[in-house]
Amino acid sequence: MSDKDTIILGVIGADCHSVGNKILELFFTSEGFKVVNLGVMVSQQEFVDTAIETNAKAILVSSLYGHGEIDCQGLRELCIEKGVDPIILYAGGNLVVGKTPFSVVEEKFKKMGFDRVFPPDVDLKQVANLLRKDIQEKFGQARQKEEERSL
Amino acid sequence: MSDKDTIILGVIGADCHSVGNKILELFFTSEGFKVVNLGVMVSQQEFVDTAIETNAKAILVSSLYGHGEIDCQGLRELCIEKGVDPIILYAGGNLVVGKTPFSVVEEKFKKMGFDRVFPPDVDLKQVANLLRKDIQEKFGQARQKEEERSL
Amino acid sequence: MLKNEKIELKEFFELRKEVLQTWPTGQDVSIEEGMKFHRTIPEEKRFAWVMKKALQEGKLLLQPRAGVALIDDHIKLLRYLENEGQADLLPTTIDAYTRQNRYQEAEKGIEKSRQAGTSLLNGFPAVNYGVTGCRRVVESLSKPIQVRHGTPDARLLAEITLAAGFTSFEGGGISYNIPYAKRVSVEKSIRDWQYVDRLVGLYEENGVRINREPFGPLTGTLVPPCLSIAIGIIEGLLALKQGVKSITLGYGQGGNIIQDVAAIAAINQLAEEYFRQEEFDDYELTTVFHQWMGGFPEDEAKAFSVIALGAMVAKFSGAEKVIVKSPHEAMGIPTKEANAQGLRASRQAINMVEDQVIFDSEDLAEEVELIKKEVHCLIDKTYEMGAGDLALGTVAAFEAGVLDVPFAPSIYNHGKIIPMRDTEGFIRIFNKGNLPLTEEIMNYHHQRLMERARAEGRVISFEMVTDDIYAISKGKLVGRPK
Amino acid sequence: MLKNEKIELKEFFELRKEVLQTWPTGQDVSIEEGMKFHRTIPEEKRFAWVMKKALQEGKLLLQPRAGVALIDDHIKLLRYLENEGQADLLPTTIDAYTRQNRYQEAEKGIEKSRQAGTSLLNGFPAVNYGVTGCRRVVESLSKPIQVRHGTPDARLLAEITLAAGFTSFEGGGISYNIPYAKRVSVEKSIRDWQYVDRLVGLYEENGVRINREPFGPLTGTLVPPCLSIAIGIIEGLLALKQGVKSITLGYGQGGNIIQDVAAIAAINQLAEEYFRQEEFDDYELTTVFHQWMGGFPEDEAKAFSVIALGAMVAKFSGAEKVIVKSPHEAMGIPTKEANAQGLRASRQAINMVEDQVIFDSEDLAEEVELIKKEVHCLIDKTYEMGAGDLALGTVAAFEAGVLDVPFAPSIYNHGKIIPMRDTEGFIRIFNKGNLPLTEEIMNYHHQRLMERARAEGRVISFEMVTDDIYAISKGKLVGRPK
Ligand code: B12
Ligand code: B12
Repeated sequence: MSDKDTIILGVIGADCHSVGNKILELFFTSEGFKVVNLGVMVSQQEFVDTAIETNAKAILVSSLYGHGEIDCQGLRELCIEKGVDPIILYAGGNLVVGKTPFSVVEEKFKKMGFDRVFPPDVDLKQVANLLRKDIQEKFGQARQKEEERSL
Repeated sequence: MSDKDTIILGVIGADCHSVGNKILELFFTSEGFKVVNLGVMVSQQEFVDTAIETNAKAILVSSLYGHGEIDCQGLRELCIEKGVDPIILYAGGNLVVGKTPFSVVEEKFKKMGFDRVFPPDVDLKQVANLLRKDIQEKFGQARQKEEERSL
Repeated sequence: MLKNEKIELKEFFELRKEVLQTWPTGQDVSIEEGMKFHRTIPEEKRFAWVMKKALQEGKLLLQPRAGVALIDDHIKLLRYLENEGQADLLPTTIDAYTRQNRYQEAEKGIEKSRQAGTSLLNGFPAVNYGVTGCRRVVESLSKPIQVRHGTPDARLLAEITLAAGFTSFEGGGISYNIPYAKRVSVEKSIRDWQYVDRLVGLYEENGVRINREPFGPLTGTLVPPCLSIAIGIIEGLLALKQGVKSITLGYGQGGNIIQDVAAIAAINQLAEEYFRQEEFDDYELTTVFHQWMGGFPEDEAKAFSVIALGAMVAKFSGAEKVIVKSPHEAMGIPTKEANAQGLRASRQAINMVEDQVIFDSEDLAEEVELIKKEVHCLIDKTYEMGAGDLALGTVAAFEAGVLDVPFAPSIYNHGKIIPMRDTEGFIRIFNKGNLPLTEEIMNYHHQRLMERARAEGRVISFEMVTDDIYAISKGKLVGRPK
Repeated sequence: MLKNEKIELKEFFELRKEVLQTWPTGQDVSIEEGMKFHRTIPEEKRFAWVMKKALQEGKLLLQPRAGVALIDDHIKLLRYLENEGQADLLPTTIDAYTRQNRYQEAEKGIEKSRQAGTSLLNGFPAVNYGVTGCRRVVESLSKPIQVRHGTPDARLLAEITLAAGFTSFEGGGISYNIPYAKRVSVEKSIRDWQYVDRLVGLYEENGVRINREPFGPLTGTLVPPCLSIAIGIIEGLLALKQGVKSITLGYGQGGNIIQDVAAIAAINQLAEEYFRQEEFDDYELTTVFHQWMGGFPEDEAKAFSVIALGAMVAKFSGAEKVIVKSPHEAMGIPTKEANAQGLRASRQAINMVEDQVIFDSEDLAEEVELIKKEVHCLIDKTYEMGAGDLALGTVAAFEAGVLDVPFAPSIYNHGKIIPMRDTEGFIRIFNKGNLPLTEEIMNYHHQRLMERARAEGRVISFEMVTDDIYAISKGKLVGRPK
C-alpha cells in the first residue's frame, strides 16, 4: 500500500479532556494511519473543513465531558452538505451525561449518523481493525485501484 | 412497681454468635428488666422450659447465622402446647440466609407467631419501649393488680 | 489420656472405625483412594504449593468465604468467584449444622433448600454429600480449594473432604471450639483435632501435602493480638507433632494499622522461634490476614471502605493470603455478585499499594516487641502448666484463665479479660483476668488506656468496650462518646 | 499592561461595566446588595469560617462535586448530598458551556434539559440563572457552598455567584486555563483572575470574607507535585495581592502514599515561606486533597477502593478538606445516590484512620525536602523571569516552558515534560523539558526511574507513561508490562 489512510481525531465542542486524545494520536499513528489530530474543543465545521482539506477517510470524534449528545447533532448532515460523504464517522468516550447502558448510547449516536460508537474502555486494537475493515468496505474500490497502480 | 418483669434471652439453634447476646443482656438489665440469659445454642425446648420456670413475660430470640427460619418454626406452637401463651415472642438479628428486604423477613416471622421482628441495626432503646408497652398491653391487668397491692 | 504425642497408627485406625460410623457417608471413605486422587492433582491446584509459591514471590493471594446447600449451586458459586471474582484460592464454607455434627438437621436443610429453590443453609453440608459429592466440587474447579468451617469435632468432615481431594483444612482444637461451641471441653476438641492432624500427617507420610490453617480471628471482636497469636502457635505446634508440614497461621484485622502489621511480623518471628525450639525444621510456614471480622456497617458504600482498608493493610503486613469480606457482610450471606465485588475491591486496593514501602518505622518495632513479650508470657506459662506437655498445658490454661478469649460462647472459657481500644485504636487489655502478663506489660496497657480516658473525658468503663464493639459498624474505629 | 499589582478601584469599575454587559443577567448584579446578604449568613454557612475551624480542630471536611442543568433538580441534588451524603461542604459545579462563556449554548442546554426532563448539561449554568436563581440555591441549603468550575474568564460568573451569596470560589489564572482551555493566553487569564480576586478583595474590605481555592490537580494525570504546588502558590500570591485573605491550596492524589502526604506538608511549609516573603501575614491558609483525579476503574467495586484509599491518604496528609469522587466516576456524572455513596465510603475510611498516627518516617522528610527544592527552582525562576513581578514572570515562564503542565490542552503550554512513575509509584520526571530543575534533582529522578526500568526489564520509554496513565483504571498503580 503506497499511501496511508488519513483519519481525523478531535474532541468535540467545549470539551477540554486532552489525555485520551493524546493517547489516541499515538495509538493510531503506531497502527499505520496518517493521523490529523485537531486536539480538544473542535467544532463540527473544523472537523468537516479538515476532512475536505486532507481527503480523510474517517473522523473519530471524542466526547468525554457529557455534552456529546448536543455537540454531535448535525455532524453527519454537515458532512453530506459539504460533500465529504461517505466519510466514516466514529464516536467514542463518555458520550452522554451520566452512567447509561451502552446500548442506549449506541443507538442514540447511530441514529445521528455515526457508523460506530465506542465506550471509554474499548480495546483500541479492535477499533483499528474495524476501522481498516470499514475503510476497505467503503473505499475498497478506490483503494484497489490505487494498489494496482502501485504494483 | 415492685417486681421487675422477667424476660428470656438466647440465641437459637446451633448458632454461636455470642457478642450481640452479651450486649443484649447488659442492655436489658440496665433498662430494668430481670434478664434470664440462656446464651448461645439454645433449643426451643430450653426457651419454653425456662419460661415456665421463671414465669417470664417475653422471650427474645436471637438468630444471627442464617438458620433462623428453620430454627424458629414451631416455637409459638410449643409455647401454646406448654401453656405459656400469651407470652411475648420477639425475634432479632440476621434472621434469614442472605441480604433480604426486611419486610419479607418480618412477614415470615410474624406468620410463625412472633409479635415483633427486628433487623440487626435496630435501636435497642426503642425495643425496650415497645417491650414495656407490649407487656403492659398483654399483662396489664395482672400488672395493675400487682401495682395496687404494692401501693 | 490426652498428651501432645503423635497418635499411634493402631490407635488412629481404631478411632477411625467409630468416626466413620457416625454418618452413612463415612462408609465410602478410603484414604488410599483419596491419596491416589491427590497424586493426580496438578501443583497449581494444591494449596500448600500455591501458598509456598506466594511466600517465595512475595505475593498476596485472595480468598473469599462461600458455601451453599445445593451442590450444583455451590459449584456455580465457586466458578463465579474463580472467574468474575478472580479469586486465587477457593473455599468451601460448611453449614452450621454440620459444624455441630447435626447431620440430620443438615439433611433437612438440604431438603428444604431443594423445595425453596434457594439455600436455606449457611454453608455446604459436605458430610451429607460424602466423598462422591465433594469430589465433584473439587473436579469442577481449577484453583486450590479449602474446607472452612468452625467444627469442634471435624474428624468425619476431614476424612470425607480430604479423601475427596480438598487440599487444605481450616481449624484447630482451640480456635474451632472456644469461639464456635458452648459445651465442648477443650480436652475433647484438642483430642479430636489431634485426629484430624494425624490424618493430615498420614497423607503427608504418603507424599500428599495438605495445608492446615488454625483460625486466627477467634471471636473476631477486640481480640488482643497476643491471644490470637499464642493460640495459633499452640495449634501449629500440636499439628506439627502429628506430622503436618504446611501451616498457615491466621490473624484477624484489629483496625490499628501499625498493630495489624506488627502482629503479622510477630507471628512469623514467634512461630519460627517456638517451632524450632521443639525441633521442627522442615515445615512450611505462611500467614493469613482476615479482613475485619467484627460487626460491619450495613451501608454497602461504608462496607467497601472497611474491605479496602483491610486489603491494604493485609498487603502492608506481608501476609501471603487475605480472607475477603463482601459488602453484604452486615446483612447476610453474600450473593455471588457481592462476594465477587469484595474480591475485586480488595484486588484494587492491594494492587494500588503493593509497590509501596510504608513501614519500617519505630512504632512498628515497639509494637512487635510488645506482642512478642506478651505471647512469651502466655505460651511459656501454658507449657509450664502442662509440665512441658502443650496439650495438657492448654487444657489447664483454659481452666485457669491463663488463656482466655473475649466474648467467647464456651463455658470452658473464663471470659474474664476485658479488652478495649486505646486512643489510637490499638487493642489493649484493661482487665487481664488471669492472663499471666507481667506488671510491666499491664502498666503499659493501662497507661495507653488512661490516655484515651483523658482524651474522652470519661473514666475507663465497660461502656467503652460496648462502644468499641459497635464502632466500625457505626463508621468509627474507636468508640468515642457522642 | 499586566502587572502583579492591586487593581485600582477606578479601573476595576470600568472593567466591571464591560463584564456585566456580556450576558443579560449581568445587569442585576449589585455588590452592595450582595454584601448585605452575606452579612446575614450565619458562621456555619461561611466557607472561610468553616475551613478555619477545621484547621484549628484538625478536622477533615468532605466535599463532593455536583451540578445539574435545572435549578430545582440542582437544589434537590445538593440537599440529598447534605442529608444522605452528610457532606460538610457543598459545591455547585458549573457546566462546560458556561466555563467557556458560551451562555447561548448553555441556554440551549437548559431548554433541552427541560424537554428531556433530565440534565443534558454537565453542570449548573449559574450565569444564565443570574443572581436571583443562584440566591435560591444558596438559601435552600444549610452548609457552606462553593462555586467549582474551570473557567478561564470567570469574571461574570464570580460577580453573579458572589452577589448571590456563595462563600467560596475555586480557580485561578493558571489552573483554570492551562488544563481547561486551548487558546486562551496566560496573560489574559491571569488578568481576568486578578479581576476575580480584586472582587473578592472588595468584599473582604467590606467585611465579607470569601474563600478562594486555586485548582491543585491541573490535568489530574501524572502531575509531579512540584508543579501543582508551585502553580498553587503563585496563584495564592496573586490572589493575596488583590486583597484575598482566605486561601485553600489544592493537591490531587498522585497514588504513592508517602509522596501524597509529603506534598501536603510541603504545600504548607512553602506557602508560609513565600507568603511571608512577600510580607503577607494576615491570611488564613488551608489545604485540600483531591481523591484520584485521573482515569478511574469502570467497575464500581474497584472504584470504591480508589475512593477509600484516597480518603485515607487525605486524612494522613492532614489536609482540611477532601474532594470526593463517586463509584460512577469512570462512566459519567454520578447520580445523587452514587455521589452520596462516595461520601459515605470516604467518611468511613477517614473515621477508621483518623485516630491513627502513621507518618513520621524518614522517607517522608526526604520527599518533603525534595519537593521543596523543586518548588524553589520553579518559583524562584518565575520571579526572575518577571524581574520580580510574579504575574509577568508566570507569563514568561509558560512561554519558556519553565512552568509546564503535562497533557494539558492549552497551546500556551509547552507540553514537553514527561512524567512517569518510579518502581514504588512516586511520580518522577523523566524529561524535564525546560523546567529549571537542578542537575542534582534530575539525577535523583533518573536514578529512581532507572530502578523501575531494571525491575521491569525494559528501557525507559513513552510506553511506560501510557501504561501509567491507564494503570489505576486497570487496577494497578504502576503500569508494569504484562
Ligand atoms: C463476629 C462474627 C462471627 C464470629 C462469632 C464469634 C462469636 N462467638 O460471637 C465467628 C467468626 C465465630 C462467626 C462464625 C460464623 N458466622 Co458470623 N458473623 C460475625 C459478624 C462479623 C459480627 C457479629 C457480631 O458480633 N456483631 C456485633 C453484635 C453487637 O451485633 P449482632 O450480633 O448483630 O447483635 C445485635 C443485633 O443483631 C441485635 N439483635 C440480635 N438478636 C436480637 C434479638 C432481638 C429480639 C432484638 C430486638 C435485637 C437483636 O442486637 C444485638 C446487639 O446490638 C457477622 C456480620 C456482621 N454483623 O457484620 C457475621 C454473621 C452473623 N455470621 C454469619 C455466618 C454465616 C457465620 C458462620 C455460619 C460462618 C459462615 N458460613 O460464614 C459461623 C457460624 C457458626 C455458628 N455455629 O453459629 C453470617 C450470617 C448470615 C446470614 N444470616 O445470612 C453473618 C451475617 C456474616 C455474613 N454476612 O455472612 N461469625
Ligand atoms: C482527568 C479528568 C479531567 C481533567 C481533564 C484534564 C485534561 N485537560 O485532560 C479535568 C480535571 C480538567 C477535568 C475537567 C472536567 N471534567 Co473530567 N474527567 C477526568 C477523568 C477523571 C479522566 C479522564 C482521562 O484522562 N482518562 C484517561 C484517558 C486515557 O481515557 P479517556 O479520556 O476515557 O479516553 C479513552 C477512551 O475514552 C477512548 N476514546 C475517547 N474518545 C474516543 C473516540 C473514539 C472514536 C474511540 C474509538 C475511543 C475513544 O479512548 C481513549 C484512550 O484510551 C474522567 C473520569 C474517568 N474516566 O475516570 C472525568 C470526566 C470525563 N470528566 C467529566 C466532567 C463532567 C468534567 C467537567 C465538566 C467538570 C465536572 N462537571 O465535573 C470538566 C470539563 C470541562 C471541559 N470544558 O471539558 C465527566 C464526564 C461526565 C459524563 N460524560 O457524564 C467524567 C466522566 C467524570 C464524571 N464521572 O463526572 N476532567
